Amino acid sequence: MHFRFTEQAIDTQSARTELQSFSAGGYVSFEGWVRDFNEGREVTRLEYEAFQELAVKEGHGIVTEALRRFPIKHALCIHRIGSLELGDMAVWVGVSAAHRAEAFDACRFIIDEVKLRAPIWKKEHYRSGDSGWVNCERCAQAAEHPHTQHRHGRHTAPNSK
Amino acid sequence: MHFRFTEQAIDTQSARTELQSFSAGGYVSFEGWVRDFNEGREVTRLEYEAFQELAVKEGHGIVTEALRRFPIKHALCIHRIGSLELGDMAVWVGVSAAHRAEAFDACRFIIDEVKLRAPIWKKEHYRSGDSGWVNCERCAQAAEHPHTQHRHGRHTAPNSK
Amino acid sequence: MQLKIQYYALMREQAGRSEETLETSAGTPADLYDELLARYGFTLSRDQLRVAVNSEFSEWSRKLKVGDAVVFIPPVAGG
Amino acid sequence: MQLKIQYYALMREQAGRSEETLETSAGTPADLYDELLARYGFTLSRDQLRVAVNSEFSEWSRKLKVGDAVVFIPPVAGG
Repeated sequence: MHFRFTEQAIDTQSARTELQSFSAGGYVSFEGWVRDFNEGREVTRLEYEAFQELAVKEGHGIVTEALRRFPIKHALCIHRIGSLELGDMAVWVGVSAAHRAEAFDACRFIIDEVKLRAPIWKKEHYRSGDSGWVNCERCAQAAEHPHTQHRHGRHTAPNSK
Repeated sequence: MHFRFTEQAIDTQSARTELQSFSAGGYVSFEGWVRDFNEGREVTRLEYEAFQELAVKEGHGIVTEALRRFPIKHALCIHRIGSLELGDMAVWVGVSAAHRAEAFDACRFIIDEVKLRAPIWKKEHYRSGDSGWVNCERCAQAAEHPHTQHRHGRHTAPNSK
Repeated sequence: MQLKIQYYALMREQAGRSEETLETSAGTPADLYDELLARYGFTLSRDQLRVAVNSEFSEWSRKLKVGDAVVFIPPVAGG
Repeated sequence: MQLKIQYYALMREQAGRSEETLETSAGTPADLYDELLARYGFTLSRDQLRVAVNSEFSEWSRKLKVGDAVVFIPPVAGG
């Protein structure tokens, strides 16, 4: 599978070796880090939870789609679940390709789609003592920018299998 | 300086720690790897050489420009020089930012500009036994695609200092 | 008809459980959500959710069968 | 006038040296390149190069001064 979960810190150096190829001239990776501030509130830690069976299927489908759409060599996404502290890595995406432009495009495509489509949730714990589930980036954007169309994922059954 | 050279393997894990920040939610890195094939020829190894004093100044200027143009937290570029084997990392760029879009954009900007502007050269050694200096990507593109405009760097003095 | 339901995130907390096996007369995921909404007081409306049946995304109008595993999917926030 | 010249990459190989201190009457980098082109048979024409004086990119028409360090910069290929 091109997508997996871990309950430990993501070992990016080991994951990177899965993407090596003598025909790859460029490698792009993305890491999502737990940030101390979100939507105007001070965050102290996060909890990630996933519907793992479907999320792995969906994540694998996203990376497979990237491998079909972009001329890249290898791609992989690893998502952490459980309790995370500030600065911890929540998600990692790595892509190798003959040329760098495609590696950038594919890496960005994968993280954008994973955030949009994979059934993963996070609960933010705030300095003020309360907590809340981050319902989705686009809902939040829509709330901040009422003229932006409100979308959070695809509400119809996808035709991927 | 936001740009440096090394004659050893680039230590990306150590470099990455220079970019950490609790206010950064996204981190994008690029690695350039020595590829076994370039412009139709089988490559066996590379030698990199730089006009270091000017390249560090130019590279630092590029990263500083990225820090000004994009809302990012930290950015750094490390280039290796000397003899490299297939699969070795020739260059690394890392960028941390509050949001991922800017990290991607800035990382791409930096590597594009470094390749275009920094006085660094590489000599390819081919399986056939001969070797050649890769004069510049855009010259090569222009030769392959004669209708593309031929540009290789800025021929006038830049107004940066 | 017996169905298996799993709850995640906000809905897990609101239902007070991760999963349950339920005897229901609901014929579709839409009917089932209406029934559970009344029971648990979920704060998310159906148009904010997606639904999966047997670990595949599904239409809300799909006809449920005995033993189906249903998961309601709140707006996601991975990464 | 004495100038210091450094050579890199292809030009280093063609000149057979990394640097030299030269007595020349060339008043600009352009004149200097013409002089060295004739001496070393460089294959790159001036319009394929940039020039740096004292580790700053320079115009080809800059007036050179005693002790200036000149570097001709072939098309780059970093990364």
